[in-house]
Amino acid sequence: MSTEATPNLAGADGAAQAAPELAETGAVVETPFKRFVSEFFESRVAMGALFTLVAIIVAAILAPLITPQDPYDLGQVDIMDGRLPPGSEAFAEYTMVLGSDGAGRDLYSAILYGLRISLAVGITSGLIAIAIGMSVGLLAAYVGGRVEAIIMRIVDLQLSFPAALVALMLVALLGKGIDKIILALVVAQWAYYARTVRGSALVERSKEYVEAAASLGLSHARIMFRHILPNCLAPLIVVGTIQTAHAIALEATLSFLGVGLPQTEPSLGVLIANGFEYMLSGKYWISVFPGLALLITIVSINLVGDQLRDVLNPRLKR
Amino acid sequence: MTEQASSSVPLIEIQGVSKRFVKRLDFAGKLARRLGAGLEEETVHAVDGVDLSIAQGEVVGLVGESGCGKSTLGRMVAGIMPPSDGAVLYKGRDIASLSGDDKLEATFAVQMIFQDPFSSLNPRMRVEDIVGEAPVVHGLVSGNGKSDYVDEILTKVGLDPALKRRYPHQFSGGQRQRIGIARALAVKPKFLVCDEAIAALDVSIQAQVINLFMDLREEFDLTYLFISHDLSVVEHISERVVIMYLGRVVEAAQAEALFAAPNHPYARALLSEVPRLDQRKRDFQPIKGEIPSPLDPPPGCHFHPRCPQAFEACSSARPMLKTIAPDRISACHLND
Amino acid sequence: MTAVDETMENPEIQRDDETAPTLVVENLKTHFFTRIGAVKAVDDVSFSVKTGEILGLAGESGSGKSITGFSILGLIDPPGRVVSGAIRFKGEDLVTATPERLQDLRGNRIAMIFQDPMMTLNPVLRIDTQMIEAIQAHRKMDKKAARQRAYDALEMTGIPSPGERLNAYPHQLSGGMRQRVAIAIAFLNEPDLIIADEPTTALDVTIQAQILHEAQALCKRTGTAMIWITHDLAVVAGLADRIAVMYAGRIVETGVTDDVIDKPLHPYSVGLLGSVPSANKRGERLNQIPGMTPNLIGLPPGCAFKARCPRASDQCDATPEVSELLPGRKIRCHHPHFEEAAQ
Amino acid sequence: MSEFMIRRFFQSAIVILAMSAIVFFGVNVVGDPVDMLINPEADQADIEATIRALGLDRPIGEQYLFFLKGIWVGDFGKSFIFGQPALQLILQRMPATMELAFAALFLSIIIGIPLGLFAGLKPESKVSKGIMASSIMGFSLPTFWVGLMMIIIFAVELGWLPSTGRGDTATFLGITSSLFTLDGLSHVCLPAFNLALLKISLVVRLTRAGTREAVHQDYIKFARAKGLSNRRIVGVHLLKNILIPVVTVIGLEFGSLIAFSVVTETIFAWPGMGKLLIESILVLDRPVIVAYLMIIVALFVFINLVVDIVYSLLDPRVRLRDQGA
Amino acid sequence: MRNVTTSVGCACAAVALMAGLATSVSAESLTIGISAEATSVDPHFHNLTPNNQIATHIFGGLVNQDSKQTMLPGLAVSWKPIDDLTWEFKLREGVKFHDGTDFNADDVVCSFTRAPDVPNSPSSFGTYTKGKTVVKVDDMTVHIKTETPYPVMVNDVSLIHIVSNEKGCSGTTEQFNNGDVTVGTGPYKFVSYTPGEKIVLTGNPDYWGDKPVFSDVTLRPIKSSPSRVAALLAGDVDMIDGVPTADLATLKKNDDLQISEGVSNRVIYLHLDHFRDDSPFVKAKDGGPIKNPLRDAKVRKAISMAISREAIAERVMEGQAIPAGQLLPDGFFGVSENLKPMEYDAKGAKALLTEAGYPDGFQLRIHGPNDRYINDAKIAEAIAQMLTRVGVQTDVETMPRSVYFKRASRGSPEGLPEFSFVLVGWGAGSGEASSPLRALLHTYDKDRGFGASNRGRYSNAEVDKLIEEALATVDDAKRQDLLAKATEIAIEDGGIIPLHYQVNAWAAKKGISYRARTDEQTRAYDVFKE
Repeated sequence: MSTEATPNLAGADGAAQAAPELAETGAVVETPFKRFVSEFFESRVAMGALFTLVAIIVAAILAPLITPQDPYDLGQVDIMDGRLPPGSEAFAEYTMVLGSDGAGRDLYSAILYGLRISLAVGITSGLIAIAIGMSVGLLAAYVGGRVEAIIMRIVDLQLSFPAALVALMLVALLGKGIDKIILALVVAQWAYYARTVRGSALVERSKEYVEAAASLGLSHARIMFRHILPNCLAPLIVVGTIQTAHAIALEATLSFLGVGLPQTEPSLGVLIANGFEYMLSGKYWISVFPGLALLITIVSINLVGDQLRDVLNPRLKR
Repeated sequence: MTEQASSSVPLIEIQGVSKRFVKRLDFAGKLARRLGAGLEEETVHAVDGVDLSIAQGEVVGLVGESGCGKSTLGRMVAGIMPPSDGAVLYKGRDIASLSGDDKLEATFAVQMIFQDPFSSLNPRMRVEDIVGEAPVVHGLVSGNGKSDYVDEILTKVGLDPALKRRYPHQFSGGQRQRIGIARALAVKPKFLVCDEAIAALDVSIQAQVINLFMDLREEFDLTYLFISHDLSVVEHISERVVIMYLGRVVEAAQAEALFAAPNHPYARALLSEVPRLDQRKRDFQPIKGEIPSPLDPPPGCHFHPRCPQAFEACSSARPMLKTIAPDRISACHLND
Repeated sequence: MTAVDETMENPEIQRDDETAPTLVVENLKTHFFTRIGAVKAVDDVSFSVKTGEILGLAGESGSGKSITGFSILGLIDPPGRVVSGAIRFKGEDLVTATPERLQDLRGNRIAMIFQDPMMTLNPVLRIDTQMIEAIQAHRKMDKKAARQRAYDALEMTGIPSPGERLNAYPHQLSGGMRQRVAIAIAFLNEPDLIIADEPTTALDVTIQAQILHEAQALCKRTGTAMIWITHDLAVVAGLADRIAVMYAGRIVETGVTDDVIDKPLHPYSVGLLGSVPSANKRGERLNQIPGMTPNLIGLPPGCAFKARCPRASDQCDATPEVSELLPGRKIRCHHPHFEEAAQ
Repeated sequence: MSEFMIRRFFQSAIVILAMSAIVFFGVNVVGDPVDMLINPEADQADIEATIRALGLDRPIGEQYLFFLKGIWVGDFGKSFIFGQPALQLILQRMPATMELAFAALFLSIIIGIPLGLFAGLKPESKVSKGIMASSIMGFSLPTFWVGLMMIIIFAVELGWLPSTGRGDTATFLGITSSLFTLDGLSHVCLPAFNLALLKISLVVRLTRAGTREAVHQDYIKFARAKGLSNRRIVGVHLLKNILIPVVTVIGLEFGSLIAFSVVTETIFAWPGMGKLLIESILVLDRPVIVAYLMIIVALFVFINLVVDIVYSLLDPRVRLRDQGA
Repeated sequence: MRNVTTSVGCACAAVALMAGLATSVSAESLTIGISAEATSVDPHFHNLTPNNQIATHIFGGLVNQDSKQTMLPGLAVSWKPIDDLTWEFKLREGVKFHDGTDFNADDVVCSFTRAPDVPNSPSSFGTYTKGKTVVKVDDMTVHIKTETPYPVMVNDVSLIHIVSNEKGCSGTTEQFNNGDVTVGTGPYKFVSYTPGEKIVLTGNPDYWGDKPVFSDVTLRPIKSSPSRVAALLAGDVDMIDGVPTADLATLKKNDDLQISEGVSNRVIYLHLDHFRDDSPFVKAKDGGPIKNPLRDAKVRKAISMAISREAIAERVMEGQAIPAGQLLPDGFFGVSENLKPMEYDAKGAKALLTEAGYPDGFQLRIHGPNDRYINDAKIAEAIAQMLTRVGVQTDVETMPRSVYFKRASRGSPEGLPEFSFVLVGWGAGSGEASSPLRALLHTYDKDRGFGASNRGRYSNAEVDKLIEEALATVDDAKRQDLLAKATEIAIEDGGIIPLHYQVNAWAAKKGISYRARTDEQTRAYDVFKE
């Protein structure tokens, strides 16, 4: 049971030694964050993606200020404006740069408002799912034994059940509404996080710093949340970005299946699902623009996530 | 506890301590066995009935190869792992029976220095938090006093306090090990368990850390249990040496006596096979065989399959530790 | 001067002079080009190994000893590469050799043994697969014959019941056993040179002794030259014919084992040897080298050991050249412990 | 192994039982199937007769016990709208879904692994970056949208492939499948690709990640030091190691293929069980929903088992034991 | 690596080309992509439009409904009431079942016996056979007796398909599905039924009426509308039904296609909460409680006036709707000639609201399904827009019908209709106004089977009286007047607010045309070659 000396002294990879040695000379004082930032921006693609994402989020937040129409106010939406091609003039005398959808919503406004909802749904469900999955996964890894076995069986059961189906059932059960969609997405996702966190927490738990903390008489809660948790965040962030993107796409699919968000306050997914029926009609803009918006959003989230994965994965560190 | 009592009672006493890691069969496993799957509960006797007492101020070296249970023993002493059997006594009181302040005192008194300077420091914490967290949490120092306190400790272990805002990865292996020592010192321990504490370090840094240990011992009147596979280090630093093989103590004696004339055949083999600078172009004559799995140790004397002097009794009866000379015990049938 | 004469008369060196060296490394430079600058992992390294000779390449972590080994085999991955210098293996320059030629030599004429036996064998392939493929990669031999050869090689390393081991997966073997397999693989094609990169570091003392024993015996028997890379001077002291000490990418001292260990010339060698506990008096402070290994990026010119060296002077700001102070003893230092050695 | 099997068996039984309760009570909260079934012109008496006939007048607990009793003898109840045993309805449509899922799995492996391998071996090359970028697209767009796009492009505009439906079937080795006829293959191309899209991306990413990690492993370096050819290093040493996680994930994702087939089957009018499920949900055909979900759970349990066995075959380090804790 | 992908692509393409060559289209074959799939081939299992439309191919009733739901002689050549309680049907001579056996009165009697009593049928045909006794008079004559005068006898009889006494009457649903007993007298013979995939039929050359045009007919369910359209465009099917409104304009412009449109018997309308003073989804302007304004006839009229039916028909339905002023479109039995669609008049609506005491309007929520009627959710949204414009601030909640109908009918805690303002549709299967009047506008009366779908609980004694009288009047002219009168009163009173009649569209390849049917069925028999 004793861990014998396995000094990993002469690294085969010479550069692996470079970073710490650089630091120890005091020549460069990099906090992990600074180093993370500089490594992150090594990829121009990732940088572009991050800026796009920030721009999208800012545009979504500022939507009421930069759009000609509040697409959720039925008093401002007129079906007589329906299905106008891009560049048409609306009744209310503004230009619909991206055209309008079947109900007469200005697509540009609807896309920005829709982004708000999609991002809110994706991020909120992600955060809640992370919070739940994180605690559960951490608990499983830390306590072990029977608790872990039970938790992991539940996780397995949940994972073996396709997320789309879980969401579908729940929404069918609970009805529509943002809160319900979020709940459905949380239920569909938490297990991924639980599994991820448990995996890395198991590794962390076996590390000596946890034993050290225990021998210093620190409480279990403190060890779990202050010591182990911060070290499990990297994979969580990576899974989180990808799952968030996935949640947004999933929400679109649910809308397509008729169990998504309300018709009158369309998310991007609802816009796409609604525009779907126009795809063969030549009125491409109703589906294509929201689709592009979704694509750009998800691609940039994923590119950011990918870069995060590469930067945060110590095994790929050069 | 009076001064008098503490001088007569050993600081740490280990009484018949065993540690078993059992993989139990669950319901399904039992059923499978009933159906003839030939499953057994697997028990690893990591530590098997070890007695050891360490007096205040002593440096004890614990030597052995992989699987001999020396790290497990160290962890039990440090209170990280509870023993399956037996008791670990701190100043004559069973640690397991303590509670409240007494327990905290015992917890602080025995600290551990770990092998891996990478994994033993939390990579997401700054040095000042690594060192200062426990004292602040337990009220040894106030939150305001933390900074000064950390400075003081870092200085003692030979680190520049100016570096305390850094993270572990910004330090070299030797510096990291110093941080680990500072963390332990921060709770004012009486006893340090050093588990291969220098094994991962370069030779030149090893020397620095060994020197540090010796300096600290003088300054704080520390007691050490020095666990290592490296005999030359143990020989250098320890007053008394305990040799373990597959969970059992095979020989224990004052360092000089032991290194001069090891009694147990395993101790002899071990000592002779350590590469030494003064042995050139030697013809290595190793003992044969592999170290058996602790899952399934050989009966009788665990060493008998590899022992050049083994005879019948060795494969059946477990040799008891006997005092073969003053302050010297050995577990070998040859001594009968 | 007497010391010089003695060295001259050393029968081993005499013998070496008669045979052409198996490997000659000249002014090898291997650098890694990283985000934060170029790392001169191997910087102007020269040495040679002769047939049947064991060269101990000693140094601490980051000294470039492993990179030197990988450079010889052409196994340096980006962002690293051999920048300049020559690696002459039996007269053939490996730096300029084609990848095909290198692949042909690797595992055939030059073999390597890695540090961590737990990691070097492919966990999902059986031992026989991994041995047979090593044979078949270099010579036409049917599977049965190759297997027999693998069996023989295992037997040679002293593995009990080699037939069973052939059918095993790596995880079924102990660390020592795996290292024996790795050694057997290295010897499979009867190479002229074996580079052993800390092959016993991860092993227990008694197992290490066994491996050292086998390696020594095999080299003696086959006449294979060997470069034994290690951080543990005590290991090479008992094994190597000659020792080269590396520090910060450079070889600071080379010489016959006894000479280097008994009469080190370079202050670093002196310090290193002094740090070993057995060289000190029990219970007393060790003769430590102050400071730390320098960072290889942005290393100032001059002697890399300058900052830690008790003998350093302004002269050390200039990079010391390699000089052959005594026959067979090359050294890179402005202030060698020459006087002490000479006594 | 036997211990493992027994444990699995017990776990599966518990999982399936738990699932049956969740699903049964779950679907009973949604709407009222009678509203979906009855002709609007029917009067109250007709409605009540229907309710009685379907057993919906009894307390839900009683219905559940009755349902459990039925399961014991393999009876999942009769579909409300088809009047046939729910199990039979699903099994009837299972082959179509299975062949679609298998075709998609096949596509994701033969496309995903080579692309992922390439991207992992040459991470800096332009092609690799292209592969990775496309793989993101693969799971960025909703399946239904891509599906219709594919129909528009390949069936409507180019006219290469049929737009919807399942083609002719043939029987080979006792299996009746449309994969054995040309017409059948032409029909399966588009939906299988649509379904596989997400998985291709996943396999590409997994393979790439595995490759990038594996190439830095000592055993790969050792293989190179042995003088092995690149082909052998990549084809045997690398591939066999990265296949382990890939196979595991692919196996586990097989279930999600079946679940996602809900959407694909709807778009491509594929007569599989996914389409049946979505239609059953829309008209609240409870027995079919429950039976479907239970079959899915059983299928998952089975897939997990197969994955674990395959895993142990691929990775000799894993013995099928002690999966419990 | 690229090679692999390319070769996969090639393989697919090759398969495609070969398959393309293999399917040579027979001139006599017809493949129809249908939106709704039959759940069985058993003509007495599950009274559901998709099932009935399959049954009409294979079987057929004593009376047939033509495309305008006019009653035409089917297996009966003539019928007449011989007294208030008895109808006489004369059967067609020389008709043979597909298996060669002769058709006679025994088949009729046994079919009427089987129809209400098929095991596991979720919605039985008992609705149409209830209270009727079928008596064989001779081989070619049957009498149907009732306990009370029953004017809509012929309509009911037309919905019961006649199966063979020898086979069908003792057959199980399963035997119908696998073809064992699937023999009828209809224009098409059964070939095969693959659930979820297709139903294959072959022409019956011995059909007593006009010979079927196509020898091979395949009905393929394609539920997703864009996919159905794509299948037509790709040439995989020859014709589709349920052409989505979104694509209609484009398809009309396509020279390779031919569109058939026809108004249906389905009216889309709004129910309003007539029975609660405190209606759950009506709130005051400020969100506080309010006495239910929907009980005020002026408010109801104002709402009707505020809705531009033209805009809905044109913009939402893209022309596939006709503004409605009553329960059935012109030409159906029982419609009133006096009722016209309410003119859109936003100002008038506002004035009326002010008059009713709601100058600032109030808050309202409209509930509707999102997967039941053509563009249902969008219609609800358009109405909400329009009402919001006149001050009735309306929001929308749509849901799948599986959830919707239960809540709309009895979703409140007391088991009453849950919503205040609902969007629904009604298709008169019998083709006359008595059907919607009885179900939607008669006072809810569970025991007598009235007002079964009266989700607003509209109650008007006068209307009730007229409906009940009409249902007991066998004389057609008299009944027509009674029904029209009842409709007029109820609509004027705002019992429900009719919006529009759906117009259904079929699209077919050039050379094929479809005679659009008001009952929304798709029948190969109504497909013609040009």
